Amino acid sequence: MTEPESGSEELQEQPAVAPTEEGGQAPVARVDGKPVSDLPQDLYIPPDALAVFLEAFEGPLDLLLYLIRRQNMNILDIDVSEITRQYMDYISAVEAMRFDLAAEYLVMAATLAEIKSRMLLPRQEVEEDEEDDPRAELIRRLQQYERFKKAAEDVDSLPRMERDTFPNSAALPELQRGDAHPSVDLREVLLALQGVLQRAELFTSHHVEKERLSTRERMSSILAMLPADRFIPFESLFTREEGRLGVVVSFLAMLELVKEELIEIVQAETLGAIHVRARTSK
Amino acid sequence: MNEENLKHVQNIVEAALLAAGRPLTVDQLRELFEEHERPARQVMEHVLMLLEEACAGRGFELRKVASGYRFQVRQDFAPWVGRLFEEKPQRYSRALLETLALIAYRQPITRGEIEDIRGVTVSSNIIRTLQEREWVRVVGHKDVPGRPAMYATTRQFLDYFNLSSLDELPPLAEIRDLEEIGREIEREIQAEIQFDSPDASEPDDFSAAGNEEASASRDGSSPLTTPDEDPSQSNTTLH
Amino acid sequence: MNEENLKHVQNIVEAALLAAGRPLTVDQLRELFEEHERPARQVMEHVLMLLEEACAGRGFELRKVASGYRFQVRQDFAPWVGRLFEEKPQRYSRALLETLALIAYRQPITRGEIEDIRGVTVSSNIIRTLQEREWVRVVGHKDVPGRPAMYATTRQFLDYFNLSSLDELPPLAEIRDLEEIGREIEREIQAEIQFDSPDASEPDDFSAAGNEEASASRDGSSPLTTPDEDPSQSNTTLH
Repeated sequence: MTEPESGSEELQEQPAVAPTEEGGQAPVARVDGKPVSDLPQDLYIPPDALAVFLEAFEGPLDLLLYLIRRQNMNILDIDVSEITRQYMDYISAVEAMRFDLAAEYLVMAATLAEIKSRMLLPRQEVEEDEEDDPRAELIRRLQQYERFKKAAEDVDSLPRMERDTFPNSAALPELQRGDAHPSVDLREVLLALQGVLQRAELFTSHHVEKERLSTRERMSSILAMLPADRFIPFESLFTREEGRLGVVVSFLAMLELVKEELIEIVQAETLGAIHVRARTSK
Repeated sequence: MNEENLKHVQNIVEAALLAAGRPLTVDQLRELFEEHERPARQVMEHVLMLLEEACAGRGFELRKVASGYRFQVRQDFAPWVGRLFEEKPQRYSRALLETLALIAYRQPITRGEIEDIRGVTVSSNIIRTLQEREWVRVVGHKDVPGRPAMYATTRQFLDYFNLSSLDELPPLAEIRDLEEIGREIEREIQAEIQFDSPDASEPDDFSAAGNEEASASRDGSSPLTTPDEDPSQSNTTLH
Repeated sequence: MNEENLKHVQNIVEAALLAAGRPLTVDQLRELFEEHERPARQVMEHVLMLLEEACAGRGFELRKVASGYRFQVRQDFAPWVGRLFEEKPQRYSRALLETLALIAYRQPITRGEIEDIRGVTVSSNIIRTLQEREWVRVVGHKDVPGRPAMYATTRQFLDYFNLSSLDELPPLAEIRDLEEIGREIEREIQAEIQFDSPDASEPDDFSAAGNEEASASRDGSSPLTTPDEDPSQSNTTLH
């Protein structure tokens, strides 16, 4: 299995748990190995700690949620002034030493500042607020984010493979080779033959005639029966049970084989035993 | 089908699931039988139930996941079984889990939409990791400028997290009634305007008052109801 | 160790053997337990015996092999389990079918002779496939330069195509007729279109004639009994 995340994201893993816990018992960060369980109220934050601290958050919404929780506030009743002050303090401190602060944090800072300033101003028209209430929008976003932050934790706690369960298997018994061959319809063979015949007629003067198939088949079987290295008795190539027709077919097949010089028939003396041998090798 | 036959089918199913080492569907299991002996779907489902019962009190269990049925180690024994494998189970970063959760609960969803909700950019690494694990795939492109890819979760995702369908995901926390919140805010603002006292302490007061009311309104209401509640709806009812 | 503890160890061992996917030794199994709870060797062997007994009458069994213990699917279920691993067979190429047809009709035949008739070379793959399928075998070598192998069909070939002997293959003449009939049908259709006379009697007449011819040419012998196996029949009854 491969690490899915870059090293920096692994870094986020450890401290990230902290903000979700109320009361700040768990360390939010570690500085030089020492846990930093809560950020000092006077906002003196060791520069290194702050860097790690910010990395622990999945963005400005996550940081805001943390600040709200720390104040024991309900999302719905954010004290915008207080949260804005804290947020600004954090990010200005980070900015002071880190130049690559993500743009998202700065955008959020601007949004908070705008909300704060609006809240301070006397309201002129109700309609205007209804259509464009920046605080409501912020609340909506925080709520959405909080939902999915929780959903991510839920997904993480689902029993999963390789951690909570493992697939089971057992060794296979000896398997018979199944019939994995393609199936063929005799008609396909015939159609193929038809194609060959057509082409054969076009290309050559080959004559593929109607054959006595029984003879050709018998030719094959006689060849298969004959040893190449020795003679066997002529009679042994006939099967009595096949009757007269069978004998004729076998005889014709042997004549054909002789003609094609595939077998050799010898008779040592007149009226003596006839022997057959294949002229082919196997 | 008599009891003996059922037992026979049950043993074959057990053997096949262990031989496969991956989930098999009811139909895949039925296909193992030749036509003349093939059990009906209901029979197969009954056999799977018997098989599940037969695992009671043992080291493994029969589990239905998205791709079918599989045997797996009971969670109780995972700590011991885990020692078989040198690699420790992987931990996933919050960024990855949040992205995964958004895709799971909000699919199909574009990267931009994920970023809107998370408030940060989603790294390409995360998307790639999720795709490489085959938990997430592109299911299309949204018909907006740039035609961004829309992501959805896969069967493998469900299999990995022991789910048979997305319905089995833990329900998504319900958004508190924003319409009501909107009205509260409005009331507060009205009050502020009436008293016309733009004092710096006002927002604090406002907030404190809101606090009480909101917690009251939340009392007794279950925060977890429907798993899939459209945020755009709450959005429109806000104003 | 009391019975409850034994059962606990048994379940862990069962789960581990099923999850490992490889044989585990007694010591490897003992290593799964932390030192303070680790069962003695004798206990572990006893547990393995219990486990073996627990598999009686099930789809799998505990086996001791050279490298340890493993669960194995019972041999009895191999026929069903084997179907899990069957690959979907592909279709044979036209070249292969042509080669097979030539061997069937012209046996014993050499590769060179097949090539002469087909007008193209015959790949060794085709011959090998036919031999592996046991439809074709070498019955000897022709006594000409190079001593080429002569091929013939086998008993299995006849069995597969439900023939009791090669006699039952349709005679070559009929195959040609078949082609003729096909052309005639085409002509008929063309004529019909040209004269624009959708008269139902015409095709019927033709088809009856075709049938007669086909049965006549077969000379009372019936190489192909069922109608759907006979291409000439299906051709003539097309209308």
